[in-house]
Amino acid sequence: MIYREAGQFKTSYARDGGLYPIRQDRYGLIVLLLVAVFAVPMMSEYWLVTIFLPFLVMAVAALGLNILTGYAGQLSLGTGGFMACGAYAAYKLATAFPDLNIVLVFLGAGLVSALVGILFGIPSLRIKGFYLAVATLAAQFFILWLLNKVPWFVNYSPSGVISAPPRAIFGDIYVTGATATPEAKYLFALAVAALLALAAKNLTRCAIGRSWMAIRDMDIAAEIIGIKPMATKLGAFAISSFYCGIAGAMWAFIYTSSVEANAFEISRSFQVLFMVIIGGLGSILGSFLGAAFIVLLPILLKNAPEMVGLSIPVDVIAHIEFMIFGALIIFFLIVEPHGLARLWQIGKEKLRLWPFPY
Amino acid sequence: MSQAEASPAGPAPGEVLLKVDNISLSFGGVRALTNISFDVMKGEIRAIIGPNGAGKSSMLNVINGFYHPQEGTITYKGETRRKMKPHQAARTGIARTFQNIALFKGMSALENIMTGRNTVMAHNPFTAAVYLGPAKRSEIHHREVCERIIDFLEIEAIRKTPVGRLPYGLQKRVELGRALAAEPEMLLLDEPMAGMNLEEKEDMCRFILDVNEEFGTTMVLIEHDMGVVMDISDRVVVLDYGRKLADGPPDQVRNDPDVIDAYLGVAHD
Amino acid sequence: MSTAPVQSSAGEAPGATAPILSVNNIEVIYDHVILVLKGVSLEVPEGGITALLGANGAGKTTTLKAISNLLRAERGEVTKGSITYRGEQVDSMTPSELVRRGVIQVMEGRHCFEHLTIEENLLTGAYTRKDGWSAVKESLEMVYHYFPRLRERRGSQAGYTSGGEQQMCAVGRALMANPRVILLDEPSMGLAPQLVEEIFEIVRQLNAEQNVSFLLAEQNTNIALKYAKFGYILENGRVVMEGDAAELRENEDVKEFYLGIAGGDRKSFREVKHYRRRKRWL
Amino acid sequence: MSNQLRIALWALGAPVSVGLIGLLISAMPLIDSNFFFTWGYYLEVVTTGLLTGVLYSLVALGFVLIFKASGVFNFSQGAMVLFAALFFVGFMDKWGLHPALAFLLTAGVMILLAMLIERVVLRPLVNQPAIILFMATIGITYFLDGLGQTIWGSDVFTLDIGLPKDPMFLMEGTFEGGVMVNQFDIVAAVAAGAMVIVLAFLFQYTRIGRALRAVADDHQAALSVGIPLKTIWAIVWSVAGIVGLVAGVMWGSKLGVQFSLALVALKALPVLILGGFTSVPGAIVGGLIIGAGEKIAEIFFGGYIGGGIEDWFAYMLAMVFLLFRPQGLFGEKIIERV
Amino acid sequence: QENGQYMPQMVYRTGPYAPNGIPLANGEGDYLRLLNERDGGINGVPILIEECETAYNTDRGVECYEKMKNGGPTGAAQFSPYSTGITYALIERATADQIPIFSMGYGRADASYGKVFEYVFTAPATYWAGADAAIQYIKAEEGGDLSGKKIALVYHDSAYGKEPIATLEHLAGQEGYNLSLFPVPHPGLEQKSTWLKIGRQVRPDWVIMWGWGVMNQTAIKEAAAVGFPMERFIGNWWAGAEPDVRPAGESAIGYKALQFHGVAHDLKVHQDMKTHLYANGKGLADDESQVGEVLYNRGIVNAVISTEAVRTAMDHFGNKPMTGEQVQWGFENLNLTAERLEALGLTGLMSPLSLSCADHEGGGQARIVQWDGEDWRPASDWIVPNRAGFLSEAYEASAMQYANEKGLTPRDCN
Ligand SMILES: Nc1ncnc2c1ncn2[C@@H]1O[C@H](COP(=O)(O)OP(=O)(O)OP(=O)(O)O)[C@@H](O)[C@H]1O
Ligand SMILES: Nc1ncnc2c1ncn2[C@@H]1O[C@H](COP(=O)(O)OP(=O)(O)OP(=O)(O)O)[C@@H](O)[C@H]1O
Ligand SMILES: CC(C)C[C@H](N)C(=O)O
Ligand SMILES: [Mg+2]
Ligand SMILES: [Mg+2]
Repeated sequence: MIYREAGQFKTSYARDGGLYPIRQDRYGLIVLLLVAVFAVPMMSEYWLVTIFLPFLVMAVAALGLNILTGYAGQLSLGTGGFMACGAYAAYKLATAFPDLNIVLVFLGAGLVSALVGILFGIPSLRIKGFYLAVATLAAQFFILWLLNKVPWFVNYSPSGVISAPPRAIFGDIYVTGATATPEAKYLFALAVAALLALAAKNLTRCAIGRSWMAIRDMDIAAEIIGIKPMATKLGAFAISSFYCGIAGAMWAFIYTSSVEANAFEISRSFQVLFMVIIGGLGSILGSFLGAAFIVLLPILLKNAPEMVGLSIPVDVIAHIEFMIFGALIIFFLIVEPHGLARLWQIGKEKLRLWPFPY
Repeated sequence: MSQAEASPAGPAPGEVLLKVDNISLSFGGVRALTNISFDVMKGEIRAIIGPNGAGKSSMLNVINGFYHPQEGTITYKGETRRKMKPHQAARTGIARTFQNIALFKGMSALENIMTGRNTVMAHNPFTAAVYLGPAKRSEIHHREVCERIIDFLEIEAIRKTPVGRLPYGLQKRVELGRALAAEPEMLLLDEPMAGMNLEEKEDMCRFILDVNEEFGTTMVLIEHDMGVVMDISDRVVVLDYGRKLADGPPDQVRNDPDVIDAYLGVAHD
Repeated sequence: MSTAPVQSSAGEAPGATAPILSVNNIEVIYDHVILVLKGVSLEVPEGGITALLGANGAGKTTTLKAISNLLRAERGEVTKGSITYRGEQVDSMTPSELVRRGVIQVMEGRHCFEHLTIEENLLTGAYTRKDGWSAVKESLEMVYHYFPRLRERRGSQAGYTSGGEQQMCAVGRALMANPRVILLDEPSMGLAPQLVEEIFEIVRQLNAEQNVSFLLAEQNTNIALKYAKFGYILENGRVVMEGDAAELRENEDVKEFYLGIAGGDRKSFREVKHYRRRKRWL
Repeated sequence: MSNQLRIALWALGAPVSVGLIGLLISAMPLIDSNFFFTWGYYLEVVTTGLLTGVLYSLVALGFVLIFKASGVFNFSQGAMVLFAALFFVGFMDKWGLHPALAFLLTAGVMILLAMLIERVVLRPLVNQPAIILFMATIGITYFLDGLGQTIWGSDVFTLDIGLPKDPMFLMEGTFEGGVMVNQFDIVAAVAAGAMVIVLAFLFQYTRIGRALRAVADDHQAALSVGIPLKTIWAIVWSVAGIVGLVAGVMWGSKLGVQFSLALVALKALPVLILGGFTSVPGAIVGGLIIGAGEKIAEIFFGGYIGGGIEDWFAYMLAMVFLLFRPQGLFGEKIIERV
Repeated sequence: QENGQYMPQMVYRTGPYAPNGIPLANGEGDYLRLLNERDGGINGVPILIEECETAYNTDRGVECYEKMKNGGPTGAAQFSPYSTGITYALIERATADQIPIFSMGYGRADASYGKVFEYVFTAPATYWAGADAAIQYIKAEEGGDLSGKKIALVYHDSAYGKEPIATLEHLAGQEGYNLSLFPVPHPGLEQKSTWLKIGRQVRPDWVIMWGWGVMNQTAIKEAAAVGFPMERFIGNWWAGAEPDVRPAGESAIGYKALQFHGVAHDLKVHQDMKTHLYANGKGLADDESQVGEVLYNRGIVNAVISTEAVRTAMDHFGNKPMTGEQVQWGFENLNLTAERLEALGLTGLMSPLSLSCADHEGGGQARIVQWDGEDWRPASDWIVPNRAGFLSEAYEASAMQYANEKGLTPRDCN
C-alpha cells in the first residue's frame, strides 16, 4: 500500500531512464542523505571513527570490486593490492606536492591504481573464472611485496610505514592527519563515497555498463554482437581499480592515518569480496549494504555479549564471532543467493503487492 | 506459394553481398565443413538447411568470424578476408541470433536490446560517469530506436523483465530485437523458430519478412521447419555432413532426390 | 498405429485405469513471488501418451519440473495441491529416488554434461540402474541404434556437438535409465524433420512394446496430437481444455491456434500478412 | 592429447628441463662473480623444492576433488586441514589416544562434517552459480576456524608422530658436501604420492567418477538423470576431509598445529591453477613445478630484488603457464561455443 | 559508572599470533587482577580491566583504541598495543587524545626521544638497543673482533622486523662484519629457501632473528633441518619464549635469545599470583604451570611499569582515577628502584628503570638466554646498550626528522 507506483507515469524516456524512477525511492534516498549529512555527525566519535569511516571506505572499495566482478564478471582477489596502490600513490603525491589539493591527490591515486589495474587485468583476456581469481592473487602478492621492498614508496622511512600528512579542503578544514576532527573526516568520506556511487550508478546504466554485463553474462555472444572484449574488460579493470585505489587512499589518509603494506593483505581482498557477494553482485546499493553488513557485524558480535551483560573471554568471543559470521554468510546466501540488495528488492515487490501474498 | 522466387521489392537483385569460397573447417578429426561455396545476394532471404550436425551453425560461425576455417575465403561487400575477430565482423554490419539462446541473463529485455546498439554507441567513461549531457542524450536517442524495435516486435509489456524469467519464445524474440538493434546489413538467424508454436512462428516469419522488405536486410536463415523455409526463403543451400548437397530455389531443392534422401525423409509439401 | 496391443484403451478416459501419475490442482511459485501455475490438474494413465500443449510461457516446463521434483533447484515450490506417482506423494522423494522408481525427465534445452563425451553422457543416464553392465550395454546399443549420429560422435565432448546432436543425447540419456514414465520436454526442438518423426516413432515403440508412459510437452501440436492419446491445453498456468487427442484435433479453436488450419487449408507463412489477434481462454 | 600421454611427456621432460635450467643458472657466475652455484647445491634446492611441492599438492588435492565433483571451488580446504589437525592432536594430546585411533576418530569427525556441510550448505544451494557456492565455502571456512579453536583453543600443539627430522646427505661421493635432503619431507612426499595415485584411480575410472564429473557440469541435469547429489557430495567432501586430515598431519608435524595451518591453502592455490582445477595428476605436477620453481627463484635470484619473492613468484609462474593454457596444464578444456 | 582506574588491555588471543599473544595477555591481566585482589587496586583505587581483541591486526587495533579510549571515569590510563604496526597507527591519535602509548620493547625506537614523542614510552629497551646488545654479545663471543664475520638477519617482513636493520647496518660499518638480510613474509610458514640459503650457501657465523608468532618455531625447525648450529642462532626478545622453542622439540636445544628481563618462575609475585588468583580459580592461564613463562613474565613487566606509572601519578595528583595526561606525567617521573622492585617481589625479573621527560626508554639492559630443552638459562651477563654513544644520536636524528615532517616543535625538557 505504501509502496505503490501506480499513478506515477513516465512520459519521457529521460524520466524513465532517471536514477530513481519511482518516487518513494527518490524520497527515501533524499531522507537517507539528509540523515547522513546532518544526523550522523552528531553521533559519538567512536561511531564515526570506527564504524562510519571504515564503512564508507570499504563501500567505495566494494563499489570498485562490484564493477569488476558484479558487473563485468571478472572475479578478482586483487582488491587489496589495488587499494594499497592507491594508498601509496596518494602518499607519494601528497608528499611530493605538498600544495596539491587533497581531492586531486585522491584522483591521482585513483588514476595510478587504474593503470596498475589495467596491467594486471591483461591476463583476463585469456584467463577466466576461478583461474582468473587465483591469477589476480599474483597482483595482490606482487604489489604488496613491491611496496614493501622499494623504500622510495615510503620516502625511505625505515619502518616502511606511511602516515598521512595533514591536508585541508576549503582552506582550513583539515580532513586528514591528527588534527582533523572526526566530523570533518566523516563528511569528506561521505562526499567522496556518494559522488563515486553516483558515478558508478551512471556508468552502469549506460552503454559501458551494458557492455560489462554482456561480457559477464555471456562473453562469446557479447563479442559476436560487437562488444570489444579487450577494451571492455580492461576498462572494467581500470575503473574498478580506480575506485579501489581511492578507497585505499581513504583508508590510509582518513581512516587509519598510517599504514604499512600489510593493511592491504589478502584478507582485505576477501573482505571486499564478501561485501560484494553478500550485498549483491551487480548492485550499487548492494555494495553499501554489503559493506555495512561486513563492517558492522563483527563489531556487533563483539559487543553483543557485553550489551546483554555477559562476560565472556575475548578469545571465546572471537571464536564464536568467527562461527556466527560464517554461519550468517551461509544463512544469507541460502535465503537469497543474490544478496541483500535482491532481498531488499523482493521486499519491495512484496510491498507493492501487499496485502496480497503474490 | 508458387511465387517463391519473386523477391519482393528491394535493392537490385544480383548484387552479391557475401560469397564464401571453398570453406573447409575441421576440429581435430571432425570435418565440420568441406569445400563449401555459395553466395548471398543483397536483400535476399537465404536459407541453410540440413540434417543435425551437418555444419550449418558452424557455417554461420565462420561467417561472423567466430570459427576460422582452415581453407577458403569469405568475401563480404567486395572485401575478401580470412581471419577476423567476431566483434570486427559485427562492426561491418553482420548481426546474428543463436541456436541456444544467448541472451544476457542478468539484464532486462530492454537492456539486452540496447546492448545490441553497442556498436553504434559512444563509450566515454567520463561523460558516462557524469551522465548529464552527452551520455544522457545518447542514451535517450538510442532508447528511442530500441523502443521502435520493441513496438515492432510487440514486446512492450516485457521490456523491464529480466530475460531469464521470460518464456522461450519471447526470449527468441528479444534476441531478434537485439540483433535488429545493430541495424545490420546482414542478419544471421540460427533456428529462430525452434521451440515455438505455430502462432509464434507465424509472427516470427512476419517479423523476418517485414525487416527484409522494409530495410532490405539480407537474411541467412537456418531452420528445420520446412514449411517456414520453403515459404519465406528465396534460395536454399542444403548441407549434409559438411558438404554442400544442393543449392537453389525452394521448389528445386524440395524435389531434389538427394535432399529428400538425406534430410526431408519424404517429399514435403 | 497397428502395433498398439492390449493397453490401447488406457488413454480413453483418465481415471478409467489407475493413473500412474496424477497432478491435483497444483500451484507453483518461483522466487516466492512469481505465481506461475494456478491450479493445474492432470493425469497420465499407465501406458498412456499424454500431451501437454500450450503457448510459450504457459507453464508446461514448470509442470514437468514440479512432477520430477526439479523445481526446488530453480527456487520454485509447489505451494498447493499434490502430485502422486503410483499413489505415492511425489514431493517426499528426491529426483534421484524418482528416477530409481522409473520417472525421468528430459529437460528442455538439452542440458548435456558438456565436459563428458557423448558416450559418458549416455552412461550417466544409467546411473541408477542396478541390472548389470550387460543390460546397460544393451540399452546403449539401443540408443545408438535409434540415433546413429550419436555413435559417430560418441567420443566427442558433448559441449562441442551440434544442437541437434545434443538433443539426441539428452533423449538418449533418459532412455538409458530404463524408465517407466518419461517426461519429455520439447523433444523435437532443433531436430531435423525426419528425426522429429523418428523420435515420436521411438516414443510409440517404447509405449507399445515396453508399456512406458509418456507425458509430452510439445510446441509442435500437430505431431504431438498425432502420437498422443490424450491431451491437455495449458494457458497462463491453467488447464483450459482437455480431451482425447482425436477430439482435440477436430476442435476449431485448436485448429486455428495450434494447428494453423482454420477454415480448411494451411496458409503459407509468407501470406500471413496481419498479425493474429491472440485469443486466449481466460 | 590424452592425459596419460601428457603425463608421460612430463615425466620425460621434467628431468631434462631441470637440467637445462641448471645449465642456465650455472652460467650466472659469468655475469655476477659473486653468484654462488654448485651442482650439488642446485640439486639440493631442486629436491627441497620438489618435496615441498608435493606437500602443497596434498592440500591442492582436496581442492581438486571437490571442484571436480561439484564445480565448487572449496575455499574451506585450508580450514578443513586445520580442523582435522586440531582434532587429531586434540585426541592425542588431550585425550591421550593412540595416533592410529586418533586418526580413525578424526576421519569419523571429517565424515560427519561432510554430511553436515552437504545437508546445511550444499543442498539448499544446489544449482546456484559457482561464485555463490564459493562464497558459501568461505562461510564454512570461518565457521570451522571458529569451531576448531573454540573446542581446542588457539595454542600451538606440537604434533609428533615420530617421523624422522634430521637431514640426510646423499651422493656425498659425487658432490662436495653431498646433497642434503630432509627425511621427513621424503616420508611426507611418499604419503602424498600414494594418496594421489589411489584417488586418481577412484575418480577417473569408476562409475562414481563419471557421476561426479556430471555433477560438476550441471547440477540440475545431474539431478534429472537420477544422480543422488546428496550421497555424492557427502562422499566427496568426506574424501576431501580425509585428504585434509592427511595434509593436516603432515603440515602439522612440520609447523605445529595452530591457526596459521589454514594458511597453507594459499600456497596450494597456484599449484591448483597451474595443474588445472579438475585434474588429480595436475595437482601433483603443479606442486612439483611450483615447489621447485619458487625455490630456485628465491634462492638464486631472490637476493637481487630484495628477497621474499616466493609468494608472488608462485602465482606469477602459474599465471605464465595459464597464458598458454588457460585451463591449466591438465585441466579440462574450457568449452567455448555458441 | 563504576569508579576506578580504567586500564584497557589490547590482546590477541586469536589469529596467527595467538600462541604468543595469549601468555602475554595472561601475564598482564593476572597482574592487574592481582593488584585488585591483593591490594584493592592501585593506592586503593580499584583497577577496571577490559580486554579488546586485536588479532595483531592494525585496523582492529585502531578500533579497539577508539572503543576504549574514553572508558572508565577518566578514560584509558594508557595503551600497550603489543604490535609495532598498531603502535605506529596510534602515535598521532594518542598524542592528540593525550593518552600514553606504552610500547615496551617494540614500536618506534626513536620514540625514546621524549622531546618529540611526548606520549610514547619505549622502556626498558628499544629494538635498536636490542640489536646493539646482540652485536655486543656476538662480538664478545668472537673474542672482540667481528671484522670479516658474516651475520645474517632473518626478519618478519613488516615494520617490526625492519626496525633493527638500520642499527645493524650502522654497526656493520663500524665493526666490519658482513650483514645479509632475509625477509620472511607474514606469517612465515614457509622458510625452506631462506634456510637452505643460510645453511648451505651463505653459511653465516651468526644468525639474528627478529621474528614473531609461528615464524619463530618454523625458523628453528628449518635451521635444525639444514644443520645450522643453535648456539649461533639468536632471536630477539619476541623470538625467545616457550611457544617458539617447544614445538621444535629436541632440535631447539641450544637456541639463544635476547631478553630485557630475567627468567624467573618462583618470585614473590608468582607466589602471589598462585595464592591470590589461581587458588581461587581466578587466574587467566589454563594452567598454573604457565605462570612464569617468558611471555607471561613479560606481561607482568608491562603491567608493573604501567601500574607503577599510574601510582607515581597518583602520588602526585592524589589517589583517584588518573587521566591519560596525568599518567603521562607518571611515566615521565617513574623511577623503579631496586628497592621498589624488591617490594613488588620482582627482583630478578626486572632491572631498575628511571624515565624522564627527555628519555622515555629509561636505561634498561638486555641479556642472552639459552634454551636447554626444559627452560631458559642465562648465557650472558646483563649487557648495557650503547646509549651513551650512537644510539641516542640516532634516536634524536630520527625523531627530529619525524618532527620536521609533521611540523612539530620539540618541547623543552628543562
Ligand atoms: N568447436 C567445435 N569443436 C568440435 N566439433 C565441433 C565444434 N563445432 C561444431 N563441431 C561439430 O561439427 C559438426 C557440425 O556442427 P554444427 O553445429 O555446425 O551443426 P548444425 O548443422 O548446426 O546442426 P544442428 O542442426 O544440430 O544444430 C557437428 O558434428 C559438431 O559436433
Ligand atoms: N526460474 C524461474 N523464475 C521465475 N520465473 C520463471 C522461472 N522459470 C519459469 N518462469 C516463468 O514461468 C512461466 C512458465 O514458464 P514455463 O517454462 O513453465 O513455460 P513453458 O510452457 O514451458 O514455455 P515454453 O514453451 O517457452 O517452454 C513463464 O512465464 C516464465 O516466465
Ligand atoms: C609483541 C609484539 C610487540 C612484537 C611484535 N612482533 C611487534 O610488532 O613488534
Ligand atoms: Mg546448429
Ligand atoms: Mg518449456
